[in-house]
Amino acid sequence: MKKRSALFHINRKNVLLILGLTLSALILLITIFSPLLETHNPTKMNLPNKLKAPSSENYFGTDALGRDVYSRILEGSRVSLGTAFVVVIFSAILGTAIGLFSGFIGGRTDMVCMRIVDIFLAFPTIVFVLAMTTFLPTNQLSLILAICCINWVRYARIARGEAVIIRNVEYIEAATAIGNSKTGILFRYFLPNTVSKILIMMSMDIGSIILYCASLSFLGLGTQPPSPAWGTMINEGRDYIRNAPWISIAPGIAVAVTALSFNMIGDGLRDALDPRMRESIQTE
Amino acid sequence: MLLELRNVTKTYWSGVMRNKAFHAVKDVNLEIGEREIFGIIGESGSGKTTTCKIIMGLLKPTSGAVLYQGEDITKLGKAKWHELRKSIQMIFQHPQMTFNPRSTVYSACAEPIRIYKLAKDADEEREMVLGILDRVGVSRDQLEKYPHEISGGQAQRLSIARTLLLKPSLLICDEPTSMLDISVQAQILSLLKEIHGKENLTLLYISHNLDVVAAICDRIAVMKDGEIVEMGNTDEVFSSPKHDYTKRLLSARI
Amino acid sequence: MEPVLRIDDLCVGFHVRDRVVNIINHVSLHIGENEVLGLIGETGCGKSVTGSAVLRLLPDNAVVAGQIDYRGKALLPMSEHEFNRLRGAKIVSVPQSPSTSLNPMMTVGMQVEECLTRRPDYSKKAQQVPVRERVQQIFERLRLNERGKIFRKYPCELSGGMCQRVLISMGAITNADLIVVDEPTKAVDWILRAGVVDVLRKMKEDYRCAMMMITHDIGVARALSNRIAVMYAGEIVETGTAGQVLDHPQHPYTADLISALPENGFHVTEGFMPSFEEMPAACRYQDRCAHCVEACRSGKPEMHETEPGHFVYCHRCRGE
Amino acid sequence: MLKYIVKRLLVMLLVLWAVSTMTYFMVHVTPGDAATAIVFNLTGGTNMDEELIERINKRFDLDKPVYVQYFNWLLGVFRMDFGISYRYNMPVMDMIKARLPNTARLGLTAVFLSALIGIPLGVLSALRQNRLLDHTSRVATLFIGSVPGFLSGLVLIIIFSLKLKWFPTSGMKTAGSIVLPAVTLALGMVATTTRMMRTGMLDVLRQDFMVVAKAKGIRRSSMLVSHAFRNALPSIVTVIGLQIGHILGGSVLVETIFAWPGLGSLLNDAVSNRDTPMLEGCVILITFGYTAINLLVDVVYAWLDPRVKYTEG
Repeated sequence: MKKRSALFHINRKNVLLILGLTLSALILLITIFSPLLETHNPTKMNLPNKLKAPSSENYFGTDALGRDVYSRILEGSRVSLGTAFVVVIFSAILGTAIGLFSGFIGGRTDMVCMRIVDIFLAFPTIVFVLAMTTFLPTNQLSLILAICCINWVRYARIARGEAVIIRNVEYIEAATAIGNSKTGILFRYFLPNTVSKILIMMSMDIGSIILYCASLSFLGLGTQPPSPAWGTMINEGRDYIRNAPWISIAPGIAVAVTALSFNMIGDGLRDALDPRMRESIQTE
Repeated sequence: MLLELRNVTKTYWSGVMRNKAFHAVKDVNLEIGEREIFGIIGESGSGKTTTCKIIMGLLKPTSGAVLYQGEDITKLGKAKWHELRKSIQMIFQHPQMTFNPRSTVYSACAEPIRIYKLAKDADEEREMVLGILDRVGVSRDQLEKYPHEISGGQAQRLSIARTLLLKPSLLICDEPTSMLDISVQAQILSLLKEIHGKENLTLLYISHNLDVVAAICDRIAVMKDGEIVEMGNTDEVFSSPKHDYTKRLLSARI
Repeated sequence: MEPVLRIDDLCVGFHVRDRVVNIINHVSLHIGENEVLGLIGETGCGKSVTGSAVLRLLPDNAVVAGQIDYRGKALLPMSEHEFNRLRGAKIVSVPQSPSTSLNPMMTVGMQVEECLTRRPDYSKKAQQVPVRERVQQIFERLRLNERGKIFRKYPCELSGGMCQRVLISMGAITNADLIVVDEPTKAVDWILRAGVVDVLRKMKEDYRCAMMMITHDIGVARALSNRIAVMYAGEIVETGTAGQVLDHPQHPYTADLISALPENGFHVTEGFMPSFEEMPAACRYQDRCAHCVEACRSGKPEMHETEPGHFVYCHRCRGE
Repeated sequence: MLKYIVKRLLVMLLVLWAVSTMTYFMVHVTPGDAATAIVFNLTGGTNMDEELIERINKRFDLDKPVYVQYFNWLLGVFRMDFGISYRYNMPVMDMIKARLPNTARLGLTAVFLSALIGIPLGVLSALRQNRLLDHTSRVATLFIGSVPGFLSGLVLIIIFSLKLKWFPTSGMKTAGSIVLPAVTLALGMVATTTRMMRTGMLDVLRQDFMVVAKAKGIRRSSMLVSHAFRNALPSIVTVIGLQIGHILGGSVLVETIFAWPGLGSLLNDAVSNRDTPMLEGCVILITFGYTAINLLVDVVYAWLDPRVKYTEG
């Protein structure tokens, strides 16, 4: 019997999802094997051949200190993707747990949790992270911590919304009637029915975290020079934009392509999991 | 006497200072004997579903007692209720909505076995599930399907099968056939009648459809706005209704 | 005299993935002047699709063949613009589920008034009675009390029963020739069901219009219809006057359906309707029919007239 | 309806108090003494004499216990007075008052631009679902949505100010200088606007009452306007509400690239200079603005949707 799970209904027409999956798989592979693919030592300065245009020797040219942009992008990919995955996974787990729990319990605890969520939601992400990093040492870890503190809230809100809907559906009463314990219902009924929405959000979120991370390192937070981060590389290239645009454009494209591939997965997943998208015979 | 309801009341408070009271169920008294099919007639909002939920322990009554085999079950703790669940079971109005959309027909049916550990291993569990599903007439090719992929009739049979696994002595049916077609309704009603006969089961049948209640119930109670306005043997109530609401119901028969 | 509606050999199929699944299979029926035809059938037999085919409301992946005539004029070849002059004026629909068929953002009165005022061929001058007045009259006649106030209320403020009556008043206000009513009593309470039947009966008498009553509720069909057509698995299996079909049904399916009613002792017919993807060739009721003979499994039955006006689609009833 | 607004106002006040407290303690847990940081900033670390630090402590009353400082500060917040900026030695509020209109102007132009493109594009691609326009718009917005704001800013600078010399690269001197920052900010939002408009419109078009409207044979124009669009209106309001959140966040970035003298770049400077009062002022202004706008969006949403107006109210 072919295991046909209602969670994933990937048919060949879902181009976006397949394209997104292949692209992001490719990027993940490049990130993992980036040390092998690097042609130069990303942090070694080589002043004589600074600001060289992209050539066979340096695929994406060199920056103001003569370092090879191509190798630095590879190095930077580990930081950027690593941060995105850590942040997304952490905030998805924390947010969904709190959201589901507060939606499931309801009453006063739900009200309190939602007010806390409202407080965090009052801060635009970048503003909150900027405020947070003032008292933290400026390195990648504090950047991750700061984004995690604000990002779990979006998951909490979605998970709580789903939990409130599920709580009123008949099968929860039937589940209690058949003898399920409260925790049994939370894990066997609430969680599986929210997971598809959370998955869609996670894939979209990876894209936006990569963008936030790049923006924040552009503003000088996160990993400090000389170790490369895509955002700082773009910032460093700003003064040479006129005659050496590749210093900023190359990492910029790297950010864009990575974010694009995960956004594609998100869009494709939404089509795959949206029940209305599936064809059905309208007899009635 | 299997089940007794004594002055059961359920009141919901609303309004800013919690002063506006709404009595979903007002001072209901009811006795249901062993192996009886007792019917409750009432329109939506008459409190019949609230009464079911109170008996099932899904809702706590504001006041009054629910005696099951002489013991007041509204005061029981969680552990006692876990045991009691096996003997009081319920089937619902929307069959497809009674099951977790993420689990297959097989795992939905196996759920009570897993919760109460009725089977030692997977093979025995599969045997029990296949046996009970044959008993209620759910065909084998439905096992791996999801609730939204099977028909209303099949889903209601699955719901009945699931309750039978726990060998209940009281089965509450909350309008099980109102969403079904006439031929499917006939199949479900005859299945209920058959298991009532064979499994010495007491049925509490809730419906707003007089024809169905007349066809299947021995004794009935008529509920309006949370109160029982009339009670008695089905033929008596139908032939000589006393309360004018019952008269109105009977005259509304097309 | 041309009947108000004549459907000849109608076939409707839907493009699903890469093939066409046929739902309606050679359906023919007619509705005369000021006559109510009850179209009875269970969920999934295609009765609503027939209704939608008449109103041309089928989704884009539908394939329609055959002929639908309104007073002699063929409807299918008409252009959308041309057909729109009839739809909503002469041919009107009272849809199913009142909770989702009303626009939540628009007042109830406006949605009824719109049936007249927002049509391309509407002219203010030509109205003898101002439209707002007519809407109030309709609301009053359908006992949507609180006369004045109901007009400005939103659907979310009304009960299911009141929304149902608003839908019916949308059909009534246009003085249409043919009204297609779809499942007026689906999942409706007992007393309310009687109320809906009264309202429809009053509408039938007041407006002298023809009606196609689509329902799975035999009681409603008996109370309102002059003639009844019974549908099973996309085919009409029996047609005749209400008395003929309900009191002495000829087709085995109709007989089983009536004996399955609770008041007739809910006699059980085993099995269930085959799905449209794997439909048996010859007679579609063969697997569940108690009187099934060899002929039923081999050849397609024809419509036989067992008594004047009473047609049965079955081998056994060759009118002996 | 009024009850709904009052309830939301009370919640908002609570949120604002909590937000300001959180900002205060977040920012005030600065390692090392604040006074030394100021002196270091002013003198560039040359002569760190004790007497100067002592005077600064007295002047900004940094020597009092924490809760007293917090309490005075909170009173200040009510009077919208955030004290004196360490860096510019001017009242924080005056700086903010000067910069706020610039951010507002930039933000509103960006919202206008993204609404102008996003809403019609979303509606059209919903009406022509799965046809050419729908697919192209989805892929295009997906691409634009994935490009980081500062990259698109830089690219626009290269093309329009360096190569074509149409617009200045930065600052606010000429009228044209608002175009590039506004477009950059708007680009970031077009993706979400179009996507949310499209889903909102699709949900409406799928409803039963659209089929009923078709069955009434009413004019296509009134079907689109009074049925489809009227039901999609609340989702437009939510989309615009979301965008404003995006502006307040995004402006920090765009204003830094284009040296646009707005609240965003002020906040960025405050962070790099560790100018605590300025930082607090900016953060609180932004969050208050954001919460107020969210409340406004919710109220307009409730007013537009009778289901919320009559049940919640």
